[in-house]
Amino acid sequence: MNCSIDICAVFITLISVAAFLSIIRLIKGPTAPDRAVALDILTNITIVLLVLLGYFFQRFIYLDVALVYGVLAFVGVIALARYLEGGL
Amino acid sequence: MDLFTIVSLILITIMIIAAIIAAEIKDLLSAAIASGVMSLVVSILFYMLQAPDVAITEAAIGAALSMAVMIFGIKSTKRWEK
Amino acid sequence: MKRVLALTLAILLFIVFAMAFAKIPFGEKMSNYPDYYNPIENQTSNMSLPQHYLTYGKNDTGATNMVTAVVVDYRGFDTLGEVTVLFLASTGVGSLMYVEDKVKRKVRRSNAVVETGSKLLFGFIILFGAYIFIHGHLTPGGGFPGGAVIASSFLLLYLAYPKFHAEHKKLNVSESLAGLTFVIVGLLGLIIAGYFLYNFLPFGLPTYLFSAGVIPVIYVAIGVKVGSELTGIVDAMMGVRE
Amino acid sequence: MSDIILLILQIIGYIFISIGTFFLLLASIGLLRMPDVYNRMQTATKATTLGSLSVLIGVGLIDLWWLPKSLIIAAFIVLTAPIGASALARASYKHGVKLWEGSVVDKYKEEKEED
Repeated sequence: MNCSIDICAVFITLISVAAFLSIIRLIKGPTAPDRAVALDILTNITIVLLVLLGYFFQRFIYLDVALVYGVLAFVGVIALARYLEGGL
Repeated sequence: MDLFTIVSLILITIMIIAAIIAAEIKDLLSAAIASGVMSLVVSILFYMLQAPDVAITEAAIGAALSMAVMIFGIKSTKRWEK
Repeated sequence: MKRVLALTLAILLFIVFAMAFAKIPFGEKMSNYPDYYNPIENQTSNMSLPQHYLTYGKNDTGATNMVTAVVVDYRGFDTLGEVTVLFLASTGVGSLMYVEDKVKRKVRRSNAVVETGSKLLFGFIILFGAYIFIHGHLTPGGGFPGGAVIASSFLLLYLAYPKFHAEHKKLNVSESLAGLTFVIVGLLGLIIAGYFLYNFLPFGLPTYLFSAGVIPVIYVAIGVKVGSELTGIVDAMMGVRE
Repeated sequence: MSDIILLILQIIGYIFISIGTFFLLLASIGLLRMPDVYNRMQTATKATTLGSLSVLIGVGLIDLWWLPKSLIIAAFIVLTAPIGASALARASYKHGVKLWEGSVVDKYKEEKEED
């Protein structure tokens, strides 16, 4: 069991490197929609990180936090989109 | 230095970068997006510190409501900071 | 120059605060402190507060999630104050955003994908919020995140449909009923055992849904109250639309 | 016998997780390298949806007790990610973000001119 958790830590590190790569788009992004796309991708990466960290800690009930992001993440993106198209 | 420390260092770096963007940028909509990213990473850090109750509250507030409130504020004032 | 000065000052402040906070013994046994009298065990002990909660919490409250036990049972009166603060904030936003002559703004319709998707997902999101606050004593979460999730579902409908409006009367009624439930449960405890918010219902078995006495009842009340207050804030900030 | 089946399921789960990690890394590299908003949005939606779905299914296969809840999260990602992405793409078009100069087709504009 210990071995599998170590493999999990390697995956967690790789995914956090992916999060670091996508934060560069948040710095550079010429327009606001670019940054919104970076937020969208970071939300998905966050869900995956939360699930893998929950497996790393061996806590089943921690999955609820990932479920909150999975359910609610798109509401913020829709608010941004409605503001950008001038429909708020 | 184990992998867990490396992950926390990367996440803390991301959080600080997002906070600096939110404070410095002239486009207030981008500042709202950057503070949303900061709230995401703060939630992961609370989760790594074994505080899932705080993490779930941060997630529920920061995912939709706080960004919507900031956007309402931008809508009733101006988008660009002088 | 100014910016460099500010940055150095910030770094200095950070170092000072970090040195100060490094010396606080979070969660350690406070052996330097004198023993204190524990009224529940009827003896003196020098156990630190977190250790006391972790040792006696399950027997005292019956809740599996110790954070919930602290928030609703040990510090239940503070939670009543927090809910009142949220109510005051909601009232303040409502009175700030009030306009006498209701000018209706034209709002562009959203597209079909957003409309259909929000109609489909609205029920699921409300169900999930209810799950969070009903299972507050078993899993992470509780009244405040559950209420925020419910308010987010209403925010989704506000964003998708320009003509949607939550009815103020129903929001007020549900909010008042939830607050009333909280206070009545507290007063019943005062009548039965002499403490405000005394846990008078049977505890049941731990890790089951019907356990922990009055904690689920209070959390459902908090969830409904927070949800309707935050929905009221969203409604006030949206303004009058056509 | 059942131990062997569980071991095989675990190995399949690790393969799923590595596929998902690979796609998430690809998505973030694509977010950096793509030329305009619409191309970036394509990587942000498709690749990350595939990556997160396969990681969730992989975690569920490693520990079968986790499967129902991770499938629920996966179902919500499948339902919500396209809605947000399509709303964002349409909004950035209406906001006036230009297409990349190398793009060859703009169906939305053509349909508007036909109407």
